[in-house]
Amino acid sequence: MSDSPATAVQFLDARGERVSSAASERFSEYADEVTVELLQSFYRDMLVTRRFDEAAAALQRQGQLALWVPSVGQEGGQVGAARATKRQDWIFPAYRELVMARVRGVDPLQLIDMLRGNTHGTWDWQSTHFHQYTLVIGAQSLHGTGFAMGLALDGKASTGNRETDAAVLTCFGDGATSEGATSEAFVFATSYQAPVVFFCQNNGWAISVPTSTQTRTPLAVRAAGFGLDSVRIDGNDAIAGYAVTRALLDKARVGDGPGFIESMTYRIGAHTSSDDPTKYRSSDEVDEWGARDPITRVRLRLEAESVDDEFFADVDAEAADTAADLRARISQRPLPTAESMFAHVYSEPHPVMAAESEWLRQYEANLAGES
Amino acid sequence: MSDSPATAVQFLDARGERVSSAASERFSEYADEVTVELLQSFYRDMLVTRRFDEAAAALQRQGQLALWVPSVGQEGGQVGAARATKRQDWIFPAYRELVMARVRGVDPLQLIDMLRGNTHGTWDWQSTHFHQYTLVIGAQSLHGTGFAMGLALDGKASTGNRETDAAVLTCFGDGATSEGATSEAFVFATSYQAPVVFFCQNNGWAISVPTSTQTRTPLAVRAAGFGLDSVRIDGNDAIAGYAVTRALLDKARVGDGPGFIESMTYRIGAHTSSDDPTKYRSSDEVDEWGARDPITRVRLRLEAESVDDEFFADVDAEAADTAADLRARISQRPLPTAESMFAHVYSEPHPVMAAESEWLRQYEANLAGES
Amino acid sequence: MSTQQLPAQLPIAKAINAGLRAAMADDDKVLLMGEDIGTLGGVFTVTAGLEAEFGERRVFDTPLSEDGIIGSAIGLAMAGFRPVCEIQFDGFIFPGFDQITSQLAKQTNRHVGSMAMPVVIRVPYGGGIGAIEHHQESPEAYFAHTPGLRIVSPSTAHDAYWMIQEAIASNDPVMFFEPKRRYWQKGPVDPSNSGLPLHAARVVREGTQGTLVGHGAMVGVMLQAAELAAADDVSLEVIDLRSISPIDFAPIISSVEKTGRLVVVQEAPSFVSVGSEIAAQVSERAFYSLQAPVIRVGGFDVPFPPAKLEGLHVPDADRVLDAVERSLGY
Amino acid sequence: MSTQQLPAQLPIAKAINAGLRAAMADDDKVLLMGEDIGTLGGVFTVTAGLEAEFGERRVFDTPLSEDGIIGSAIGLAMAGFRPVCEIQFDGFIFPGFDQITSQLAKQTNRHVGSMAMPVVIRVPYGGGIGAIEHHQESPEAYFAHTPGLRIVSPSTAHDAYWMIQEAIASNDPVMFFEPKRRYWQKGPVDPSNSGLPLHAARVVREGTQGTLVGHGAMVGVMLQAAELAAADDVSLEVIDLRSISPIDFAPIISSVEKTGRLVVVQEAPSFVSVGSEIAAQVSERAFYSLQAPVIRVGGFDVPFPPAKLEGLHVPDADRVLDAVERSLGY
Ligand SMILES: Cc1ncc(C[n+]2csc(CCOP(=O)(O)OP(=O)(O)O)c2C)c(N)n1
Ligand SMILES: Cc1ncc(C[n+]2csc(CCOP(=O)(O)OP(=O)(O)O)c2C)c(N)n1
Ligand SMILES: [Mg+2]
Ligand SMILES: [Mg+2]
Repeated sequence: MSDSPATAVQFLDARGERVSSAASERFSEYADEVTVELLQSFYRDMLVTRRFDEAAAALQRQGQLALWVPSVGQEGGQVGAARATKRQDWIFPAYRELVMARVRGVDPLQLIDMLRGNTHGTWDWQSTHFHQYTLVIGAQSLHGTGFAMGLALDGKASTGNRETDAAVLTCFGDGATSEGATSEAFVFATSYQAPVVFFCQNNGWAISVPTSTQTRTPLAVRAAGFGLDSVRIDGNDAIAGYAVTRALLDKARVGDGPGFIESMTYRIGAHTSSDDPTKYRSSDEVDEWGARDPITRVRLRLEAESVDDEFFADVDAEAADTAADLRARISQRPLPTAESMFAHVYSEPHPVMAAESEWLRQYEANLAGES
Repeated sequence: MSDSPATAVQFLDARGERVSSAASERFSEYADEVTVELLQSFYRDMLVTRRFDEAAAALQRQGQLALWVPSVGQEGGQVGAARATKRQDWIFPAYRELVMARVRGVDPLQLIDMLRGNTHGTWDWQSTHFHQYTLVIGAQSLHGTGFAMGLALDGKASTGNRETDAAVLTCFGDGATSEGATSEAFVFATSYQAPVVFFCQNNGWAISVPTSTQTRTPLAVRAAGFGLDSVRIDGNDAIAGYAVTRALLDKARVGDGPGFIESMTYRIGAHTSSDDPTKYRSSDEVDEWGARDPITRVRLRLEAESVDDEFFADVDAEAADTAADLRARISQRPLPTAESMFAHVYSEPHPVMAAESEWLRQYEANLAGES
Repeated sequence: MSTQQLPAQLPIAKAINAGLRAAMADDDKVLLMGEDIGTLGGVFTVTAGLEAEFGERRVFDTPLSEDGIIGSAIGLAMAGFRPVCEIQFDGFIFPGFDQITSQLAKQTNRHVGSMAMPVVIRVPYGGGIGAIEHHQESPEAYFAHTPGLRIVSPSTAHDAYWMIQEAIASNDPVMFFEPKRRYWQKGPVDPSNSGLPLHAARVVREGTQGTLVGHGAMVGVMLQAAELAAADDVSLEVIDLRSISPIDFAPIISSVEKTGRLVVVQEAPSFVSVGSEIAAQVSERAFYSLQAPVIRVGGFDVPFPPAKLEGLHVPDADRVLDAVERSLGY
Repeated sequence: MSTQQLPAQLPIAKAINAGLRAAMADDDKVLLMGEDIGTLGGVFTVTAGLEAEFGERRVFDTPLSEDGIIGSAIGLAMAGFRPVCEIQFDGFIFPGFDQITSQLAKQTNRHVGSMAMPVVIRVPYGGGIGAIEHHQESPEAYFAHTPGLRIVSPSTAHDAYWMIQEAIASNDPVMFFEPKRRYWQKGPVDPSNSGLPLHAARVVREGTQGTLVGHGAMVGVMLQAAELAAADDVSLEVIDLRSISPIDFAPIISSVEKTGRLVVVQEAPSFVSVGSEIAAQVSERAFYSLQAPVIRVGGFDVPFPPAKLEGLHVPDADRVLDAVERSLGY
């Protein structure tokens, strides 16, 4: 650890100024990779996702979605971390990693399918290297660790080649750190020196429960105790997200040990569309964090770098298009068939599946015949 | 933390010399409580237990016990920690806390009952304040924590009164720290500032698996990351066990927060009577630790303090008596009745228990009638 | 027990809330704990207002760990408390499975009766609310197979109010399964008379030609089926199990002795389920009375499907009637 | 598959060892992981010698966490491996229950078939070895109720050798229950012919007056009972289930059609168990053939008792014969 793991690394402050500190020094080489062009891509990912997010929330209110899980306010750390992954890397998300999904090329309508109740989540994890959402808090932390162990066993990681070795980025929230599975993932990751970096979005809340109920020490300090290379970042600073994730992934991929990032951010919206956060938190707190918006600061930086209006207009247009596309396509998503309930429970033939799907087929046919 | 939690506190070295260091300073006030008389009691507890332990192991080899779980080599930390508990305190053991059981007044024959297959462990936990053994690794860590939360809720702890407030000492091994439950206990203990001290006997091995597979950092460092007041001790030094446990219990009992002790010791014997440790570890390692025996060093200290031979002879006699008592009583332990299978599954009447126990009664009667 | 002023009709969620309030007022050893149950009042508002009323000492949010919740509740029970734990959704009980199965269920037996385990675990369960994965399961079979646990599930506001209090009063661990899709179904509550003991089944509709038995949200489905059957002049008896472990077989056997036919209805997958047990025992105990085999209607033996398919997966009145027809066909 | 030189008679533990060796030699994606399985070779020596033979990369000790073992095995399977996990004893599987139930069993379905889950979980199970608490349970019902898992249990060395290989070759998760008290029971192994497919039941003794069905260590008990019955001129058919999920009902139904009577034998508590399912289905599918109700012989519905009582708890030939007598009494 370059410094106490509790000191947050920041490269871009809320006013869009480039900053540095003793804590950030270790990562400045990686921060320097963030060209204006790369920063523009961050901006685009964040803004388009924000507009998509807002559109989806609106569609949920109109009854088009069973549930919506917003990521508003958390785009900064997410875009930095996701853009820090190399093509060969893999992401194991929790369920609030909307920007990361975009960065890895997931069709957002497939995310929508899940929240509409059509599927349990069916994007192409093999080509996107972006795994399904995991809804049982903490469970994916072990999957990501085992997967990383597998990469190393396979010679796809830990060979010492920083360009071609692969690594895993595993995401979860502050609340998830209380589940035994998450601690167990730390144990396995360190025991096998697996090429994995844990990306914990500490957004202050686990539904209505503040982070202070889950921990009395910074989560980065807890993770460091397990022997993870542990860093706290300003989670609303995309550059910090990028630089620190890149550094820790590069270290992990070559076999030099797993890492942990505590990304200090805030959930500006509700936990999900089912939640009413006014019941448990103050609007002051929300406002305070609103002033630290991750998108605004990148925009200020880009403006300071004299990026022209055309770029911003183009991003706005893409955002509008993406939202429009969502509205246009949402009601045309393919519905699941009855048969699909039975078809994939097992990879190989199973007599109960055959019998039950046949029974349902005939039952449905009879019902249709009767009416 | 007075010092890095990874520096082991020691007050009595392997040659029986009183020592101190920067790490031990914080606890010297408590170490000073260890009068020659108290040290004599440590010696007695350890030696009598060692002889009992050896006698039980021999009886197991003769087929009198299904299993034996030795604690040879680990008596130092155990006696110190157990003698550090106040009358109102509670111990939640794992299954290797033979000295602690003695200190809390458990009838050792009741421990034997369990290992003989007569019971699942039935000593009087209410009067001894020594809970049953828990065989599912790590599970008791949460029970001890919840119990400590209860003491505080009940006004039996955390009132600020160091004399009367109660606290909990919860034991487990190095291997147990990998189970999610143990980490969860750390989370709950710190979240509620429960009056509990975790006593981890790091004896180098979890059956055949070395501690290095469970952790790459000292376990005391891991626990400190959770916000536990965390101290590593020479686990073969009864005085360190006493002083540090007493300090942390006193802190925890008044509501100043939970603690963690990593007691560095060694399992001189097999994991249990079913185990053959020569398959996985060197005799050199065993010899090395044999030279750090916890009983020898207290004896050397007592001799240096001019304790007379009469005392040692008396302890030897008690040890011999205890072992003889075990041999005499072991085959006369009451056998469990068929009825006892059903009688305590529920506290309140249950139709299935009534029916099945009646069925078995009649079935047995018929069998007896037939033959 | 203290009597509260209750409105004439209460939704089930509010009836549980009222029952919890009554139990807490009666015995200050009763604690409520779980995720989001304090300030928020639970994601289904079942504990709404109770933190404000009884304070954070007795109603508290826990860290996000079901194993931690159950494990520390066991410790609290050892210390003399009566913790009532909320598990936020059915599908999230499994991280706590070890503490329930190997510890909670076994403590009293392990201690040869010297340690009571008055822990209640409240679990909103079942489908029908259009939720995403893990939010619509019916895991009661796992617990029914575990000796040492008691398992109940109310289907009316009256039972919800009383059964939660009886569960809390029990010195044994009780799993309290709340049919979440019925939370807003209203019904009368008689605060002066519980009616039946906790583990009694109840005949909720009398009939002569066949018997339907089930619990929780399925009681409404069975009643609807019986109503439809009546329109076709088929008279069905409907039994609400109320208790899943132990099962009160006497009224089921009597009913089958009268009707000769039994259909068991449940949401859970059928294979190795509570329905299997009922079918097995009734087949044995009413061997000479059954004019047709016991027929089970359950969820399919698949993971709960995406919401758009739940209408097919969870039994409805039509599926029940189809089974009745098959039974009558023997 | 590669052929090893095998002695004429092998104990079951060594047959599994040989099966593991064969699977590892055939496919270098096969990994063995668990507590104490490497240098020590497992507490029952089932993996003895395999670390030395295949190296620490493919046979490795894990940290002490069943949840960690199963959870990381899922990740390894996602990465293309075929992990074979050992759970040291039956009673220690529960800390891994969430990963098995909510993750392992559901991944393939969740991924609409785009993700296979070739994970094997080996579990030494059952009583009869005089062990202390948690070391003698029969938890198969919990897993049988979980869609997405396959469950098998061999009762002979031959089956042990073959079924472990077939389990490893399966693209679905397989729980492999090893009847630990039979580990040292010897039998022949034919390394050139597996005999039956993984999920087929086997008639191990033919008979005409009644059928016994069970699995694992109970197969020996049933055979003993059949032998004793034969001495009394009662002819019993004995069926070894071999597969617990799915259950191969065809030979059971045929047998009952012939004998008219069925006794189901298992070690696990009866309530909501695999035996309940068999009784329920046979009662339905052989309704007109059964001359007596299906009778279940199982462990009592209590936590496994202290070793000195296990002889009463676990069914023996006498208990089976008592049930046969009751069945014949109808
Ligand atoms: C095992 C489990 N328990 C409970 C839940 C219900 N639940 C869903 S999200 C959530 C809070 C998660 O908080 P955190 O990990 O901080 O992530 P965030 O939602 O803030 O991104 C809870 C309790 C769950 N999904 N899984
Ligand atoms: C949940 C669980 N998994 C596995 C076991 C089997 N087991 C018994 S003791 C043991 C090793 C424990 O090591 P440690 O915690 O270091 O304690 P020690 O025995 O060294 O005192 C294992 C794996 C168990 N009892 N419980
Ligand atoms: Mg959060
Ligand atoms: Mg150890």
